[in-house]
Amino acid sequence: MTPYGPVAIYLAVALVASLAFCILPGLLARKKPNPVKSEAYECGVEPTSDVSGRFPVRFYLIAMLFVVFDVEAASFYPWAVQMHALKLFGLIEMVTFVVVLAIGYAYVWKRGGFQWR
Amino acid sequence: MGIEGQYPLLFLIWLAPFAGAIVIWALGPKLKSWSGPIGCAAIGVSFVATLASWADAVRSGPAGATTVVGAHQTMVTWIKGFALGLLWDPLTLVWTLIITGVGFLIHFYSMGYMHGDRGYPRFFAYMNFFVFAMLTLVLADNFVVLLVGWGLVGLASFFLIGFWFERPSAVAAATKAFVMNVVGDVGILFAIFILVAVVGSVSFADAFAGVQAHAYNGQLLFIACAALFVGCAAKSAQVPLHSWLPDAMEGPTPVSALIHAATMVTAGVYLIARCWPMWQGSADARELVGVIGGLTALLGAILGIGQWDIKRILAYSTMSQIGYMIMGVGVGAYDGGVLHFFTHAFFKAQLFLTAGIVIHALHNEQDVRRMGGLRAREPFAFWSMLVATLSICGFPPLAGFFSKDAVVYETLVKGHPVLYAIGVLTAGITAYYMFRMVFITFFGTYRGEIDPSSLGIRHPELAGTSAGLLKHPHDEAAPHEEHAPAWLMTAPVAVLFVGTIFAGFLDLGGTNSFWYGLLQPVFGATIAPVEGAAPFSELASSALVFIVVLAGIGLAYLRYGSTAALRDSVARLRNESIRMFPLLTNAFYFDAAIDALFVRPSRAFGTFFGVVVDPLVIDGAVREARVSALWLGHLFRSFQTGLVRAYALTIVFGAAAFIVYYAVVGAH
Amino acid sequence: MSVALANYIALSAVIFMIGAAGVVLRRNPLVMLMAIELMWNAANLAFVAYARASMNNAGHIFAFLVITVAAAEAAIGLAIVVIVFRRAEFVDVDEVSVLKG
Amino acid sequence: MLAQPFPLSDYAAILPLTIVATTPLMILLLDLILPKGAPRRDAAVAVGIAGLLLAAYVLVRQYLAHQFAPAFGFGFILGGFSIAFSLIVVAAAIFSLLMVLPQRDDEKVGPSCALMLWSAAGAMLMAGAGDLMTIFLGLEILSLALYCLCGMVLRASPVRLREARESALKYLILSSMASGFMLYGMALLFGATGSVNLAALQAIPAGNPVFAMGCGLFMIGVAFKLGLVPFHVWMPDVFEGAPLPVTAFMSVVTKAGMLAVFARFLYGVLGTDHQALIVPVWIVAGLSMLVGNLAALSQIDMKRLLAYSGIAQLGYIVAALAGTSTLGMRYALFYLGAYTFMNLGAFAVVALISRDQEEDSHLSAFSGLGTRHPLLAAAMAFFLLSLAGLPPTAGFIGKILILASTVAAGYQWLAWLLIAGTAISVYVYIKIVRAMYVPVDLAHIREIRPLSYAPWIAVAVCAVATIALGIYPAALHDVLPRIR
Repeated sequence: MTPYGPVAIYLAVALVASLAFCILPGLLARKKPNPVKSEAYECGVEPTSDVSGRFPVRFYLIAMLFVVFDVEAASFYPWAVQMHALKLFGLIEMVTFVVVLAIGYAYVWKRGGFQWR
Repeated sequence: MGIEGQYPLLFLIWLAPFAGAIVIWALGPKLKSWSGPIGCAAIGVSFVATLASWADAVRSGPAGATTVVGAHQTMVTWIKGFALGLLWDPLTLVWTLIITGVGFLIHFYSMGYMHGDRGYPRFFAYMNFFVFAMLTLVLADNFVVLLVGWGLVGLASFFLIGFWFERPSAVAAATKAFVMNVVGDVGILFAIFILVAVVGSVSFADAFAGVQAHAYNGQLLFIACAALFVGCAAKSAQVPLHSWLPDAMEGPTPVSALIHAATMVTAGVYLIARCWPMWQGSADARELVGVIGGLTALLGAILGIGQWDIKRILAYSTMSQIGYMIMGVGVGAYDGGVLHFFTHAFFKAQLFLTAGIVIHALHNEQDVRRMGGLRAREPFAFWSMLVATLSICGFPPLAGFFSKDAVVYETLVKGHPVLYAIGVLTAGITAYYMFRMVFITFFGTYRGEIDPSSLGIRHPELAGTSAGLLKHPHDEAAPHEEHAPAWLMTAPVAVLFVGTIFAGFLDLGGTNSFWYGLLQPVFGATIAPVEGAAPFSELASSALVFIVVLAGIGLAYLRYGSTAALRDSVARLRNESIRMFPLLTNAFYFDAAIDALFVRPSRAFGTFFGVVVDPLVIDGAVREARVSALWLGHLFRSFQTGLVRAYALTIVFGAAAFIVYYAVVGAH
Repeated sequence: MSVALANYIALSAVIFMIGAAGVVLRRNPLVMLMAIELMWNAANLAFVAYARASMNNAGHIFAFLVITVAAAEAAIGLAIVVIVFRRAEFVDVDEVSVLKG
Repeated sequence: MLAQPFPLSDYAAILPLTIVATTPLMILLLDLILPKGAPRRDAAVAVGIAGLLLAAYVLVRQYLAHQFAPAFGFGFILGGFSIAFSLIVVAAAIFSLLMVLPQRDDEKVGPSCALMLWSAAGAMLMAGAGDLMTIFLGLEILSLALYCLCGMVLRASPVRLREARESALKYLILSSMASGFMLYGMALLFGATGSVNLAALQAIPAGNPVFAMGCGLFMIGVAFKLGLVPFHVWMPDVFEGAPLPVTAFMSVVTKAGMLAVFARFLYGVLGTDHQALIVPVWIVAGLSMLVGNLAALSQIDMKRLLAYSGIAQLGYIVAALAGTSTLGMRYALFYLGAYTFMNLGAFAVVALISRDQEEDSHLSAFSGLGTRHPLLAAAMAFFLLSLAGLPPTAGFIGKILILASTVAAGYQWLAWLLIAGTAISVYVYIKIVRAMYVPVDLAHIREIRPLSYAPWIAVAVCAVATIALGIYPAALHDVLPRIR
């Protein structure tokens, strides 16, 4: 079996699965359409705008901050693995790292980076 | 070059004028009329020190492979391999003698001439600074300090030409002179770059040693010489960079004397004489310099014919005489060229100072048409002017005779018959226009009271220089203020008589003359006389020149000096000024030509040269920068589209080129 | 039984090219940023592949470093895109060309 | 007990770097504590400058103590080399901070200063970087901070805002793309040698294709950051759009940092036996000398003009390294120092004649400056003459040295390109000088505004240094040889 066997299998499975989830509902579901059903689900209110509207800028800001802090948090991982080997040294290093992050966090917070409006 | 050692006197020579300038500049308002004597004293000290250290300059060291003459003191190692110092050899000595000696006389004279002027202290500060700048130039042992001095001289001339800054014309003239000088400075800058690129040093010695070692491959030596000569042409008012010189007459007369006789315009001659080994190395360079010099001599003389302003006449005569010097050093007659500088300094200073006396006596009348008959009124001025004029015409046995004939004859010896012909012809024209001036000014009757228009002076305020009828500031201030004692102005002129008459005798006696003995150690065999190189002897040549000069004088006499001419001089002058050959009055349209050749194109694309003469640039109207923007610039602007993706594409292309190259290199 | 190193490198090279092309061809700054991320991660892939080939952890660490830096870079990029196109109807870098010449 | 893999001396080695990197934290905290307005603004700048001065002091101490050693397993190499570059970076940062002060924009000053210092820290890291990882880290710290700085304009006209943000976007996209190239190059270098350590890269024999390609991509990154043609396209736009202090900062710090990396790579890795792998850089350097000056010809915005002239200037500096001679390294450093002073001086002058809210760097702001502010004009004239390479200024002697070294190294053609470039540049700069000095009718001249003091310090220091180095360069030049 070639080295690419696993890859090929993986691809095949992924393809099949995803296609299946797209197609099966259409096949299995029983169809009894009526005008009320085919309305957009808006709690009885007529749809005002299309769903794919533009997000407020705030959303992006929060998203960015999330990305930053989230990914930086990933830096804990290697330390966590080697924690016992690194002993106190590693701990100090990590604490410094956290402090730096914390200052940035505090700044963002104080400047109102997290308020929605 | 020069025997290494400690020479404190050199610093005295060099810095005394600087100290004077600083003192006067700092304490000027307090010093008042004392600033004049202090200025003179500064130059005087410098002059005495020069005489005192004469021996150092001529002492020749151990006769090794190269003849070492004079003194050399290293001041400071600029950086490794670049040492700056002072050089003190016969060549420098000659220049320093003139700069400080004649400079002193001019300073002394100024005490009388500038008496009562508002800017009296300022004037002497500038003058001292000017002398200091020129000394920096001639004392340098390397191109860098030389260039600094070169630039300072331009700056000082800017101050002095624009000294009466309330005259727009003065400011314009000053700016023009400065701009043209900047061209020269940049020329020298590039020469330095080339020298560094070739011999890796900026000192004269190494640059010249490089010539012996044939370090300059191909046309490099010529290019270096040409770049240097751009500087010379700008400073020494050689064609086509001469047009600032006549305008420079806007400055006070002593300034003109200083610029023309002692400093500035002779710097070009000095540089070529100093760099003679380079010129010896490149025949093309010699050809170039000789021809330009000859052209300038001829052109200056011709233009001299058409002038009415006494100072402009003298200005063009300077241009022409400097042409002689440049021609001399160009063809390789270094001693002749330098000698002509030496003698010229005396009679030109005398001419200007005498003209100053006349102008002063007539309350700043500069138009010769409104003079006349001054022989009786100003006898001293008359005799002084006459002798100096004879000297400049090369009338034996006056100083000018020896030097001019030396130059002219050498051109023949070095095998340039055309230049020889030009030299002889120019001598004749010189005699003509100089005596024209003398006759119009000193003979006949005084025409000062006559209505200008009847003399053909269309625009009195534009006659000669636009300064023509402008009042001297201190006359405006106090019309009937008594002048300074006359001897202040006459004494220096009287001293100059000596040089004007006898300076030439130094060259008497061929190879065992004092002059040859002085300069031989510098120029070595290049100035040794060659027998039989010329079709006829020097005596014959002198005779020929003499005849031509007499012819010129005679012609001038017939037109202006004869009794017939003097009788209806007014009508004649009127005719002449109306019928004046337009080419002459417009100085051969040279400014117009420069405008057409360089300024206009420079708007289309900025060749550096054009740019420097570019009015848009000169008047500093950067708000019109768009207009003067150059097509090359536009070309590159067009690449900068402002589209990120275009930039990214450019980078990707560059990257692709890199990748291909490295793939190829990596492959083998 | 393992994939040859050369193949990994070839793959990463292809991804890198795609990324570069994306930067040049796409007009949407967000997509351009993604394309750049693609280039960086192509490098990551190469790093990891080489690290695995030469059993040298430096590559892994480098890749890790790159990921964190890329995150910060993405955040800043997003911020800048947001402030530039705050009032724009649709985001198109070709609209952003005040500075030129 | 404290089991630490690195000895304390390693931490001592990066002490200046640590100082510069932690000062911003203090600035941010102060920014939170202090009341709005002048105190907050001044405090930020003051603390920043204090930190930088401290770092400079430590650097000098290190230099005099000769404690030159690799730290963190060749991750960071402390030496005269890194110290010289770090000092240049610190100096540039100080001058830039001085230019920040006159901006009334107190909300942004704190963060700006912090980011500027972090950026400087990145450059200092690059100056001492001993392996690819630290190089990349330093480069990104430098760049990320700058992306933000470029866009940081508040309370300005919509046009200014638009320009600033546009410059940020362009810088971000193009620069990270270039980083991508460099990163991939690093990956290949790592692959070729199995190590990220420059010292280890040295061992590679010439003609290893992977290594060669790695060098190529690495050099693309270098050329981009140095702004060498054709990788210079980002510079004019970014420089024009960014706030003036940031532009000034970028014009020196990014260059210094990347130049250090390039030089270390050149001397440490390629040495003299890989000449073929470096030729393209000499070529792009030569191109930069010409294109930079030619494009500067028709510029009427001072920042943009200085951007183009900077392209050319960097060309000169890189040319000094041609032939990888120790002399060349020394001269490149000398010229970089001179460039720091003359360029930042020019920027400081622009900052001084700018209006409060937004700087107007249009050339017309200079016409008649000689009559309005004689001293300022004189200083500016000296900076421009120095950039043009006229005596008696540092630029002149710097050019002469570079000429000497390139020719000595046998790169005649670079010398000629340099001379040609200078010929063009003289026009560019002299034009401005004349604009300042030629008398103009006072009607056109804008009213004389009182000048804020801070940039004056920068102008004064730079002017003195520019002239001093021109008249007596030995002062600096004699220190440089000790650099290893």
